[in-house]
Amino acid sequence: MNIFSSADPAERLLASVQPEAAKIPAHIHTDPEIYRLEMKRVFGRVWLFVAHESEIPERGNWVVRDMGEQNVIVSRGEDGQLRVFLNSCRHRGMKLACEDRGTGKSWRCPYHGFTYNNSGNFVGAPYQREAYPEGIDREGLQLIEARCESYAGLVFATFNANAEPLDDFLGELRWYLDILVGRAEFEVVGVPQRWIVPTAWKLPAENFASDAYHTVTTHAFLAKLGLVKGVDFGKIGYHVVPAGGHGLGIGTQEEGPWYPAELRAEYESRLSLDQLALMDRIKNFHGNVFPNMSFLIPNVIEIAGKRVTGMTIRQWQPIAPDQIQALSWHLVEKNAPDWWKELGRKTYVQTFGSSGMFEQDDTENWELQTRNSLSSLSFDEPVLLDYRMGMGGVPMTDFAGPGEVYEGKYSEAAARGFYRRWLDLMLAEK
Amino acid sequence: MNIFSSADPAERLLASVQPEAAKIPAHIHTDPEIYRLEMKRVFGRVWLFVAHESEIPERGNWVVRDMGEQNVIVSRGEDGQLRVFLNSCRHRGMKLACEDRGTGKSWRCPYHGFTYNNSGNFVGAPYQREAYPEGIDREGLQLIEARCESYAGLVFATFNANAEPLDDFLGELRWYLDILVGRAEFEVVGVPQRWIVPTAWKLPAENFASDAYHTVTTHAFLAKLGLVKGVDFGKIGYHVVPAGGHGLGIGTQEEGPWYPAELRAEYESRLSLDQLALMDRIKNFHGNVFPNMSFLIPNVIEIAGKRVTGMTIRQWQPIAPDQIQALSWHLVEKNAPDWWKELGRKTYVQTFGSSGMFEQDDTENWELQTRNSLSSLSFDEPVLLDYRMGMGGVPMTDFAGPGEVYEGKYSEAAARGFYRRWLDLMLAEK
Amino acid sequence: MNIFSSADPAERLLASVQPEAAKIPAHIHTDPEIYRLEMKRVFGRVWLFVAHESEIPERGNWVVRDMGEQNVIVSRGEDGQLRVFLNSCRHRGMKLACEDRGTGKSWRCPYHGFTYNNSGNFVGAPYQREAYPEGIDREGLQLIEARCESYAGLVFATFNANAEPLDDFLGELRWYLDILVGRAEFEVVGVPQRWIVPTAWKLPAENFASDAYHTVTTHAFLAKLGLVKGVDFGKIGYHVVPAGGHGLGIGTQEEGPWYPAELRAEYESRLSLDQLALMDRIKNFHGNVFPNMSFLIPNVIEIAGKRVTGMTIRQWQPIAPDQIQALSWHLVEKNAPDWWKELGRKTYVQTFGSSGMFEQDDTENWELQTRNSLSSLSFDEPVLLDYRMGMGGVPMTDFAGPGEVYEGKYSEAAARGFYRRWLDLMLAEK
Amino acid sequence: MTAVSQRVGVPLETRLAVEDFLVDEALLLDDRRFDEWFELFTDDLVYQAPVRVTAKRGHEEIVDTIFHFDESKQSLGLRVRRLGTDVAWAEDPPSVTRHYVSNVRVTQADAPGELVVRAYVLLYRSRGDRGLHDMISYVRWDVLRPSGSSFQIARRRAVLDQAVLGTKNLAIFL
Amino acid sequence: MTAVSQRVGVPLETRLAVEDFLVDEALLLDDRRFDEWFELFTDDLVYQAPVRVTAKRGHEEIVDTIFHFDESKQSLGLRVRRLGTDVAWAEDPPSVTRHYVSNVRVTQADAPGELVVRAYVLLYRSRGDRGLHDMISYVRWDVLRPSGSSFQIARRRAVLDQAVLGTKNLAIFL
Amino acid sequence: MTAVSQRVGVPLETRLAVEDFLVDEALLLDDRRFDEWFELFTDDLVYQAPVRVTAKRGHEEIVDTIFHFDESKQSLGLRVRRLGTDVAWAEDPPSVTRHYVSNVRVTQADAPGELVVRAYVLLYRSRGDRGLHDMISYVRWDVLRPSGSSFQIARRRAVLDQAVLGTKNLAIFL
Ligand code: FES
Ligand code: FES
Ligand code: FES
Ligand SMILES: [Fe+3]
Ligand SMILES: [Fe+3]
Ligand SMILES: [Fe+3]
Repeated sequence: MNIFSSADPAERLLASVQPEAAKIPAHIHTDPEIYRLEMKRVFGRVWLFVAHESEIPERGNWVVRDMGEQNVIVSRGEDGQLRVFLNSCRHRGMKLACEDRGTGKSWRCPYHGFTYNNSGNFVGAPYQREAYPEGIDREGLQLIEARCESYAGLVFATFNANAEPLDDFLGELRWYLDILVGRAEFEVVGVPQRWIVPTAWKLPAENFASDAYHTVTTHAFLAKLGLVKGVDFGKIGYHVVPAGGHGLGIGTQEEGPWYPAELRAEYESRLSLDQLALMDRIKNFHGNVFPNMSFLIPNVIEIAGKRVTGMTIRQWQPIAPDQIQALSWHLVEKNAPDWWKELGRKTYVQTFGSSGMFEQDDTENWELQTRNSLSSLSFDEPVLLDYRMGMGGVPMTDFAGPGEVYEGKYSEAAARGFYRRWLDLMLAEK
Repeated sequence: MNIFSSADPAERLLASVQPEAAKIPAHIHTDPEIYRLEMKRVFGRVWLFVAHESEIPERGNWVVRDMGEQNVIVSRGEDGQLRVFLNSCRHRGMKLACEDRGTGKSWRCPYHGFTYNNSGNFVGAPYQREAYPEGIDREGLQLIEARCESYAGLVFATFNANAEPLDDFLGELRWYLDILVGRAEFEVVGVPQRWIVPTAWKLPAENFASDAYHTVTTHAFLAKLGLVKGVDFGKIGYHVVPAGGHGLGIGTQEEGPWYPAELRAEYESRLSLDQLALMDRIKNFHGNVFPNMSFLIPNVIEIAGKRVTGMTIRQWQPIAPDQIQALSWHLVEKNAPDWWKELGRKTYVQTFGSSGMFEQDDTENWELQTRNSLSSLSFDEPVLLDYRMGMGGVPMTDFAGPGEVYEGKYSEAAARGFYRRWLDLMLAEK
Repeated sequence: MNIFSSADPAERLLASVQPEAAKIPAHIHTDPEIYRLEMKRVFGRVWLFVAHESEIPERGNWVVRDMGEQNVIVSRGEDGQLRVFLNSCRHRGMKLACEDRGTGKSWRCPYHGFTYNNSGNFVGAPYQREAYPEGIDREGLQLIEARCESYAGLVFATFNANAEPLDDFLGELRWYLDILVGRAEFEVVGVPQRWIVPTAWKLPAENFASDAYHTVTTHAFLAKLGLVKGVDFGKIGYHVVPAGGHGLGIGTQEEGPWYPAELRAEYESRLSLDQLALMDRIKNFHGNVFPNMSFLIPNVIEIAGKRVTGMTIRQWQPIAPDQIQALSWHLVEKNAPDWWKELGRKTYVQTFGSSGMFEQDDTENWELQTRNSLSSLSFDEPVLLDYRMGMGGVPMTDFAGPGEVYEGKYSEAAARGFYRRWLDLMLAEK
Repeated sequence: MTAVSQRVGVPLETRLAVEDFLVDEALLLDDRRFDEWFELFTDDLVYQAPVRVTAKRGHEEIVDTIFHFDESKQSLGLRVRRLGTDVAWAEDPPSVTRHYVSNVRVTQADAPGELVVRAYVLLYRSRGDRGLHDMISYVRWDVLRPSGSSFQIARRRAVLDQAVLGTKNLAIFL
Repeated sequence: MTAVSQRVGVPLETRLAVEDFLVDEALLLDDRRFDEWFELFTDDLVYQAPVRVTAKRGHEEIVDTIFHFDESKQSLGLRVRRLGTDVAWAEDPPSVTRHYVSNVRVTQADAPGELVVRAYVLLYRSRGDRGLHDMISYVRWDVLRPSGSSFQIARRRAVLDQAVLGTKNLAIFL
Repeated sequence: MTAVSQRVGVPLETRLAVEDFLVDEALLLDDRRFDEWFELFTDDLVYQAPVRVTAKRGHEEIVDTIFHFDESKQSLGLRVRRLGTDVAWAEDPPSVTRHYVSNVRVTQADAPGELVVRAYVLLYRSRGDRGLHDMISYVRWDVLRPSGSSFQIARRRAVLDQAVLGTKNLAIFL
């Protein structure tokens, strides 16, 4: 049977995507029809990361972001409330905000001057009376607004009125996000770096969610340069599969905490003892919030005798079946000493982000996987990729955190969970 | 109901495009399937502007143009008659004319040398007897010819054998075209400027047909620089909705004519008194010949104490759902004094065309509307654009010209008419 | 009836492609749906040229090539056998070979380090035991292998398990390939030149298979510069239509052989008397192995009193409906004297390949045919191209070689055969 | 165009001063210091960019009766003043531009003291949020007049290398 | 940035020597002789590429708190050493790069003997097997110090011309 | 390739004269004055553009046994004469080209009086009616010989920066 012969892409998926059997067809990464469907059924349904609260601290602050293919304004209103609006004028669809960020009480459309306040209300247009003799429909001209909620400083939004609350969406992952960004007050350093990567969006997502194993090979230079001892720096620790398609990996070390002692008190005030105990053992910490927001505490490395790392969150923003806009934020504890902020920033830039020594190698893999995925479309039978790593492993019973947790980081269980969630969404009619 | 779920694009349109309710879904501008359908059902059905007669004044002159996606040769035959041929050799489809314009009695295909005279007849091929022992099918090798008619120097063509005569197609618009290009003998100055604009083709068309209102905001610089008094220079005048999807706006002033007195006599000899009276009150004059030819007498501005303007016609040639080739011609009265020709040209270049101060701002709007239109594709429900401006207005009864005419230029009635015609064509099977 | 209205591209083809009537619709060259279908039904079914044996002479040598859209490794194993593998890791689809060519016993994937020997067997992965507690499925991780056979040093491959043997696929063409590349031991000079040409892939293929006629016009400069006598240098000779969609043209001259006498003995030892007799009369020799491998002994020209030519084989590798990657190899007899190798190489570079004086003119035609083909999509009825040249001609009965052979080179019979084979494949369900 | 042969050399200092002048002019444009840039032109300025057509070899390629720019000092000033307002939407947010000036050739003009300066300019224009950019290529012929320690531009002729421009507008300067 | 006006000229020899230096530096990069290239920097090197944002005219376009590159001699050395290993996949096979250096302007720095060198750099990067390439445009501000018969680079500030970079990574040097 | 270090300087006049020569040569090409251009080469000319392959670091990237151009004065002349006919379809209508020459480095050759000139060339080629263009990047190594008041080119080696060329043909000169 030629699964490609089916006209309905959803049917094609049902016939070929088998997360539990650990078989994922390569073509799903770049099939244009699947991409169009993803934009609706995945990005149109779930909560999407849009900003960190520290990016818009003051009333009137706003930034422009994308939610899937929708361009939106993430804004803090005069009432201090966070709101997300489609960046599209209700008159004839011009962009209201053409710059990346700003501050103000309202947006005035450059085309015809319709003006909206930052609660999304239409507040006026030039020569309104002459232009609209019957009066203008103020209510009908409200900005299209997405639901907006945040957790531990991470702001999410969705255009799906029926989506579960953000807390439920994040579910078991929250315990780990507490450690990541809840352990202290964090702030974004500057702005996100942004660049275009010729990759399908799911490849970086699955990599951060589930792939500790690639570090042995892809990032072998780390050992070669003596920045870590041994190539298996990504092996010891935990592989975590929270419900809902999220995933993470936690590398551990036993030499004690590497973060500045000054921060200890704040951590204690915000974390449970279990969380704090884990925090102190972290060596690296990576994961993905379904579908396309990833986070990372890069593997602690030794530079000039110091143990350092520079934390990042990132978004794999799809802009085409085989292309994303990568956004990479560097975050640091607001109350950290300056030497740590300086060191963290430099380490982040050196390891991840547009010029990061790790990121470079990753982008190379994703680009070429994407290329091969494209070509797999012309086979009669799908080319099946293999996600069996870690199958047969037994979840831990004595681990403090929630979710399905495995001892040792080499597994693709979280990737299997990612594709299960993805498939469920793709097959669900609204 | 998810209108996007319907497989048939025409059905999707029927369900979402509501010209009379003044609701137009944003996605129609960039949906690839709608674009493909437009190429057949709109550009394949109606008369399309291809040239001004003054571009090919002599027998043997020809220019190369596009009709929707078809590349054509617009030619004046040895008999002086205008003909339009598909620029595609009947042998194996090579282009016959590879340059923009030329003069000659025939075209010789560069691939195998098939030759055609400028009446479209096949006249020979190399080694014909050896190559075609059974003889060559001269009739079968006639160039594919479009119907070609002109009005007031404007040359139109269509590949639709069943299209109504051009006069009927232009209908009520003719009275206004008389004023625009019929009031005197006009000539194209040089050649059209051409450039690529990242916009869907309907956005500039509706703008010229119906949008006087945007000038207040988009072209506010005009008042800022004191080139006009007040930002509402686009307000006073008439909004005209001729039958057939065409549209125009006529700005008026009462300080009397600004054109050179030398031309008065010619105008009088060619216009009715009503037309002449209107001509003398024109301050700006813009419109669109359905589907994608626009015309403009830019708002008269004061430069160095002189009241000047520089007339243009333009074509929004679609080359992709989100991209057009803009062609912008400058026309001037053939018998105008040199100082007027010089001034008109300089004013045209400064205000419109590739570097025009007005055009720049317009292109910006169209580009970003197009971007938002693309993104609207991933919603379940269409994002509806609002065209209610001027609704409830009462047409004038005492206006001299034909069509539905409104006092005051701020209205979207002509845009509603544009989309009604567009929808009728899109839904009509051949 | 609007043949474009049919949803099924195959149906559209059946209704419009008429090889025997010599009518081929222009749109088949660039219709994206037809292209997708071609990738499966043509490039997924037949034997495709991938390399010349001299490119990988030693055990462990390999080159990377494309088969339609599939990127493959063509390798000579430790056992000396030629094998072709999909250049895609069985784990998660990363490319195994990222460079153009190499030598080695195995490939190690840069992403996670899965390693495969050059017989296609999985041989290991890092920390295998930890990563795959249940053991790793060595058999399931065999590289995806294509069938690979060669004829006269030309290496072909196919992913179609049911394809006939290569000998049957080439069939009658073999007699001519013997002359082309079997008459002596040949070697590729350096590597193929590669460049991107904005043409649909079938246009160059039909040109080489069947189009001697274009030389009169397209390559008229040859006569103009006095490099040949008369423009009809492409007229005298034979037009050959072997079964199976292949085609070739053989130009003849009677001034005797132009190749180095030193090679005569080798030719004699490898050719039949008939083949040798024909070889001695060759003036030019061009053809196409269905679907997209072409070959050419360019028309012998006189430079500095010497009669010279430089042989080439090429592949028209589709990368998009309107774009190919052209690969052009120069081949020379391994045992030829150095002066001949030097002269042949210079003549090849001057006449064909990326800067070749002939090739330039050809690419121009193909590009513009492609452009017109794109536009033909928006007609209701297909624009039919004309392939009637040579119809009514009577095949020779006394020609030594196999296939349908016509006296005189001006014919499109081979093109008709090309499209018949193409249509049969396109309409065949697996 | 000045034939390659019939060229009169200029003193080394002049040549280098001209190169500095062109480089500094480019920076003013790319930093969008348009008012300062505007000062570089003489009052009798003629600033033109004719339109190119695709023509057979030996036929007219440049149409000198219609232009992409057709400016006097006054009209150029209007463009600069417009960019000074807060309603010049087209370039707000502005494109990032980079005028790469190379292949500079300086020769004496007929008018005493005047210089004819030919240069190739590759204009990079970054566009949107998709990592795209336009490349606008043209050859420029300037007439420079000494002015104080530097020069002023009395004539500028920019011949663009495309018949159909691959950029959404010329809201920038050549 | 140094205003165009307040610039102090430098001797002709210096100016040409600097141009040669920049051209040779570009060749070292494009030939991927990174070890030799690394020698061109002083030990107190500061090498930064700030991040650009799309902003309204008159608002901050360059964010100087986060960078695409934020290097000391030591961290730059780490990058160079990495490229020396056989596991630097990102650039193996390497991109073919070509650093087109133009619009060079050399002026005296405040510190005696030091030079401020401004240059435009158009970085061509060839990509994949589809005939594609990236074009990375930036302006560079260097501080050069005399060193033997040549110079060393003490400061490098590269301001990229895109807010969203159109290249898959910066596994190359600016 | 000439190592950056082992380079011998040339007199300033020579250096500038060479730059002028390259700039004027580019203009001849871009004005399509091919006959005049052809005169710039010596009778013993060797004009080659080898083929590039994508290779792992440290492996051969340039294949010097096959070429994109492999010309003698005679064969180059044939190409020029062809372009002089009215049937050279490939370039009629011709592409608009612009040869941006930069990163020029002039050094003494071993042969007395001869100069080795290295330059980066970015070749802009405008294509079709869709606002598109190709960018062809290469490094060029010339050997120049003094000839009258100017030079002649005795050797040209152009190394293109792509393994798969992103231009439809090389119906133009490098
Ligand atoms: S589109 Fe915003 S006001 Fe008209
Ligand atoms: S395609 Fe025009 S003659 Fe053959
Ligand atoms: S993709 Fe090759 S080892 Fe994982
Ligand atoms: Fe990684
Ligand atoms: Fe406007
Ligand atoms: Fe040919």
